[in-house]
Amino acid sequence: MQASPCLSRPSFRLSAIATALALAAGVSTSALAADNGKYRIGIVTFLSGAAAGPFGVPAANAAKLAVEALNAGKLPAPYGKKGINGIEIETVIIDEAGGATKQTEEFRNLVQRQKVDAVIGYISSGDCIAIAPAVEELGVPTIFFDCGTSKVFETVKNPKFLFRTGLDAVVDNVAAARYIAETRPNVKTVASIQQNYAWGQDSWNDFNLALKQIKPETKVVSEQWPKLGQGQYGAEISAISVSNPDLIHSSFWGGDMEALMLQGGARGLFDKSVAVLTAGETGIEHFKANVPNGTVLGGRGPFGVFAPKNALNDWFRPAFTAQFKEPPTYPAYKMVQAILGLKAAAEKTAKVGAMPTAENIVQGLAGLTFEAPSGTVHMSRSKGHQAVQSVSFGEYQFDAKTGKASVTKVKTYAGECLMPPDGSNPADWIKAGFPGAKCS
Amino acid sequence: MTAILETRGLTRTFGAVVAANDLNVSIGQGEIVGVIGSNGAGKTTFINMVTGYLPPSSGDILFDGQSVIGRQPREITRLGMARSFQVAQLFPKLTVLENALVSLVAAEGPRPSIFRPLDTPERRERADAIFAEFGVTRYRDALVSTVPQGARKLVDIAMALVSRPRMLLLDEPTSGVSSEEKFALMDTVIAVVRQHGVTVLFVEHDMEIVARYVTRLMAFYSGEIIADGPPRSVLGDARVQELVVGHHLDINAVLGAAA
Amino acid sequence: MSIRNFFTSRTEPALLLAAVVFAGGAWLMPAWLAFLLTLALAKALVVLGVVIQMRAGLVSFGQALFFCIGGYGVGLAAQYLGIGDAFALLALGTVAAILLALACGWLLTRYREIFYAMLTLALSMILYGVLVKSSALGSTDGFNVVPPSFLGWVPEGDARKRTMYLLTVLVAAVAAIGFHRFMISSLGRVTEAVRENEIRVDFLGISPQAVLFVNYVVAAGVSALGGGLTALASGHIDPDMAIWTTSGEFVFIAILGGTGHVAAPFIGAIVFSVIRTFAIQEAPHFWQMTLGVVLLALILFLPKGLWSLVARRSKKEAAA
Amino acid sequence: MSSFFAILIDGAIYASWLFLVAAGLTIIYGVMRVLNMAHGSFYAIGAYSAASLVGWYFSGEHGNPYWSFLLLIGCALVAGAIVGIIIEQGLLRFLHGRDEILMVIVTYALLLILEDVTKLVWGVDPYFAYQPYRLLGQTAVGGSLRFANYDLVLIAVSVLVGLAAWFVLNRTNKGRLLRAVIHDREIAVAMGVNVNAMFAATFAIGSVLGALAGALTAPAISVTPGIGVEVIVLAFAVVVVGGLGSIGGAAAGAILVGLSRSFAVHVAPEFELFVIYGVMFLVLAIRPQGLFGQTLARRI
Repeated sequence: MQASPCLSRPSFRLSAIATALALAAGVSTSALAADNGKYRIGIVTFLSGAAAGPFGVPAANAAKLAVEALNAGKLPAPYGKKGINGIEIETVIIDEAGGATKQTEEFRNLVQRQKVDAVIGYISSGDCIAIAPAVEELGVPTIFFDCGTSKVFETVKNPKFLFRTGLDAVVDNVAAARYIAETRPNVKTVASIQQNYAWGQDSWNDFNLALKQIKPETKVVSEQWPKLGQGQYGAEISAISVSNPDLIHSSFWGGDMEALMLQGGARGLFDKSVAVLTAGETGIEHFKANVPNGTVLGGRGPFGVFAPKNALNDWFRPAFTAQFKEPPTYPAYKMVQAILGLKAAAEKTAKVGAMPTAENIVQGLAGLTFEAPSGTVHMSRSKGHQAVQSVSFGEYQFDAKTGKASVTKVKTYAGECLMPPDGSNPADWIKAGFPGAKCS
Repeated sequence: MTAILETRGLTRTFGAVVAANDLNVSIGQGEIVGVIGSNGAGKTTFINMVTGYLPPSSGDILFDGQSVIGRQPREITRLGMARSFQVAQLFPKLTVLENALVSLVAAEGPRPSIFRPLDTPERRERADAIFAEFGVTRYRDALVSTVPQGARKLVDIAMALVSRPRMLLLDEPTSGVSSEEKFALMDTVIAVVRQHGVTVLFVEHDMEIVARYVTRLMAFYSGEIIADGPPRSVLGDARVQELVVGHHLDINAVLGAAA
Repeated sequence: MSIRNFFTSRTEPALLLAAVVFAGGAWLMPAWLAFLLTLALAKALVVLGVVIQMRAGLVSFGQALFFCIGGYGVGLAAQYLGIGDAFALLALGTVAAILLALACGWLLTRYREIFYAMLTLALSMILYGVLVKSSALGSTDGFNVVPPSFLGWVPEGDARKRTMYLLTVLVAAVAAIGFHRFMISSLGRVTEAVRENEIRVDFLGISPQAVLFVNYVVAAGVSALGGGLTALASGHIDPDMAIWTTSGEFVFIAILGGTGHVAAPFIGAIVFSVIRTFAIQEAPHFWQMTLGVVLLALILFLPKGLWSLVARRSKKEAAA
Repeated sequence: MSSFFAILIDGAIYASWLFLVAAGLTIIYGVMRVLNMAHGSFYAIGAYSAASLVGWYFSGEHGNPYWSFLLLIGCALVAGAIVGIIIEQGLLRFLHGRDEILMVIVTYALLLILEDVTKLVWGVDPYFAYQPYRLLGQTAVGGSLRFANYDLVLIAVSVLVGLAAWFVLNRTNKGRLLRAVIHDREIAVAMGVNVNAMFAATFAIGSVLGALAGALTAPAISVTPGIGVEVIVLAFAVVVVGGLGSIGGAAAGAILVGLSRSFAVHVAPEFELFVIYGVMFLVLAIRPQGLFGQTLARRI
């Protein structure tokens, strides 16, 4: 019977084919991942999809720039030593696109097949949450450089190998609320427009709670939830316009954010309402005159245009701008920060000139204070695994004559003022009135 | 003789077209009834309504004294009325044997097993017997799509008969079959149905076939039955010759050729 | 019952042998490969669900619905009911999916072709939307699934992933044998007849919709099993499990493997996973293009999928 | 009251965009029975070529800014036609008459490939062509509600495209031939219609429409990777709701989905995510062939 599924002989071959394939795969890579005496870092960021342009590729570029400069020993002090602890760095870059399940698989492949010594990566919060337990299981030092979920150290309560050198999104929104309260005391009505997924939902929740806490008289007049990547915000803009808010809060990022600003600007949405964009910094080079001056922007930390003047920033900003024809935005800063944290940790604990072990890295990085282009980073939360840094907000300023964009009226809030104590739920902490926050 | 199939005031319209107009038919057990009529006369519409494929606009259909209006084709099949199709309705990418096996398993009941295999020695044996009866054994393992038209029609009819129906409706059994093959095909079919005492109604264009095999003939014209009776009288009817056959028919020649 | 009768064909001992080889490999192969195979086999179960429907002539662009239900069933039961046993969790997820399939099946099996595809897609996207709006379940971030116990035993360290792999091989082997029997069963073969000519099946006395319904429910069950295994193995679930591109991937693998044999989805899933992981490694910027080219080449040159390579060789041998 | 007008106008704008996106898809399906997943890529290619060309136009002194509208349309015509003809002649030609679902997979593979090809050509950095969008100014509709005139013009463009399609299909000889192919391909072939040429032309027209949708959208968005994938399911939903292969259906589907979504955004924004799938599910549950689809009873 021709169409019958009971073909007998080939079935025996099925196992042979599958094993042969798998073996071939195994052999071919173990040869690739031969120990070449270099320090291998796996870099995972978005190389495709909507997050590639604003986040993934700037971060990957920053990694390339930093690793090349480190290998050439061209960085200013205290990072003048070549590579990591004198050992040349090699990177393995992987695309973060494709979802959390795929990323857990690829994380294992990085560690077990490609034999990387450390991993730096992950922009998506879902990926971070999914990867976190695997990090501890496989015991490879891993630094989350960007993802903003507050649940990372809820997922892994006693981290050993897992670190985050960036801040979570709670601090962004607490800082945004404080900035608004200080600079726009007259705000009475607030509208929200968020991408309809975890980031947008959490961001609005935290901002709304914090603003209610600081300015109890504010009222929410509209909440809009367009889907991620929608691109067309006509109806949402109308709905917000009709509600006449004083303030529009949005955690939009990347192309969606820029589209919202273009469409809203062309329809006069921001003539009477000021927008606060917690992830607005990545758009600063694209906004031009389309975004009104006075729009409040955040950079998820002291990054990009908010970065302070120091020797490292004096090297990084011009070098990046020269190589990639655009100034570095916050994802680029955060990537360099993670790499420098790794280097600082290794050089603190490893024997001079020796290949740093996983133990070296985790001992060195826990509780470490190190320098980055964004200033001093303290790994002082979550048992020394979570960075504490200040967060800045400022107003967008575009000079039509020079065509240059900048931020003015910058206010910087210390980490201690924005972060809940270890182990407490951020929402409860905000509702309780920020107990223990130290604001200057 | 009790009626196995009876229709009362059966009517079907397609928009302004009346494909069946107040048809009152009664067919007795064991009759072999032929249906003739030009294209669009309502022959296939009649079969489609009787077998549940097409709901009538009004009227009633009784099979074995029981109304079958609103029943699905599968239910009517289970009551004992099977049919074949103008264009053989088979499973083209399955082999002839597999086609037969499927119809055998269908004849066993409406819920095929999800555990026991379709292909059992018992069913194969039965299938082989059917192939022998219909003379299609040599196509047994060929894909239906590769089998000649005549053999396909035979398989189509054989599959209808697998369920041991009490009545069989054949929609143009010889259309698409070469003139050399058509008598052999009909001989086979009629021998089988006679053997099992199956009542047959068949639609046919070929007057020689009609004349040779039927015991009763109905002529359809524009949704109505214009003549019903023994083939000699129907074929001899002037209106039938004008409206259905389209030319003068030498009845004796036709019947003589058939005999 | 003699051994010969017990194995209704030689496919079954072959599948068992393959399972034994895979299981034995657990101690030989590198850990990453075992993990890759765990996910690939779990995915193959979902693809098996797609293939079952393809045999009926229906292409589901929403099989991720049941993949996701299976995953969330496992995750929610572990999180909120405190169930820790892998078998109990998988059973729960599967039962949940079957119940949902029983509810939706009667509507969906009235549709064919592209309408079936789009309706199944719509259903899975509605689940996606519900999950995205469920902040308590972590919205798009999803949540993690704690490592399960196995009949009271809680493996630690390396043994944990290996046990998970062995469980997946076991479930896959049982499912493969079960589905092989299903595919050659009376209903399984009538399913092909429905694809070929629904009207005739109806006139033979069988309801085509009922046949499709059984296939739909069975496919839902096996897909949920795949989702549950994926959740247990990767330790994470999120709404992306239900999004249409996930379903697209399952259809992709089904075409890649072919629909001619129960082993085809497994071959397809393993080959797909291997190609993808090396495409990601060797061409991190262009892995999608690599996948697309491979798929196009397969459609053009191997229209019946990878399985036809195996089948073709065996026919040549048979002739020789 | 202003909410009511806002819902109507927003719905109309969104519907006109949806129609532009879906029209090419439904034409290609109607004639070729190919449900083209790569339609999203045509949209993306149109958007990218428009954004890069308009960006270049405004980066220097190139005269009257209003010429940029012609640029938008022109590059959509050129880019869409080139890509469409390459794909049709280079690949799909060899697959005519294959199973519909298989063609979905083929075009899915094309989508994967074209996604990376656009990345190769344009990179991942965003492209902007905002000048035409701002050029036309805004119109106030009572109180604080203002609309970009560009969006209002889009409604007119969309209506024009719809009318043009109707005119070509119903009032020209070529169009009648095309309808003959849609209606019954076998008879059309028997009548001597050159189906291959017809297919090539249809595919080119479909891809030009896809590119046009992208090009006309480009001024209002930041053109980034992934924008094509987002529109596919939307376009699918619209054509399925309207009835596959029918231009009128695409228009009806676009209006229904557009108004529903606009209503949800204004009245119950929490449900915006479900609207499109909800509408699709409901319409198909009630009318399995879509609003304007025809059921073809099988002749037995």
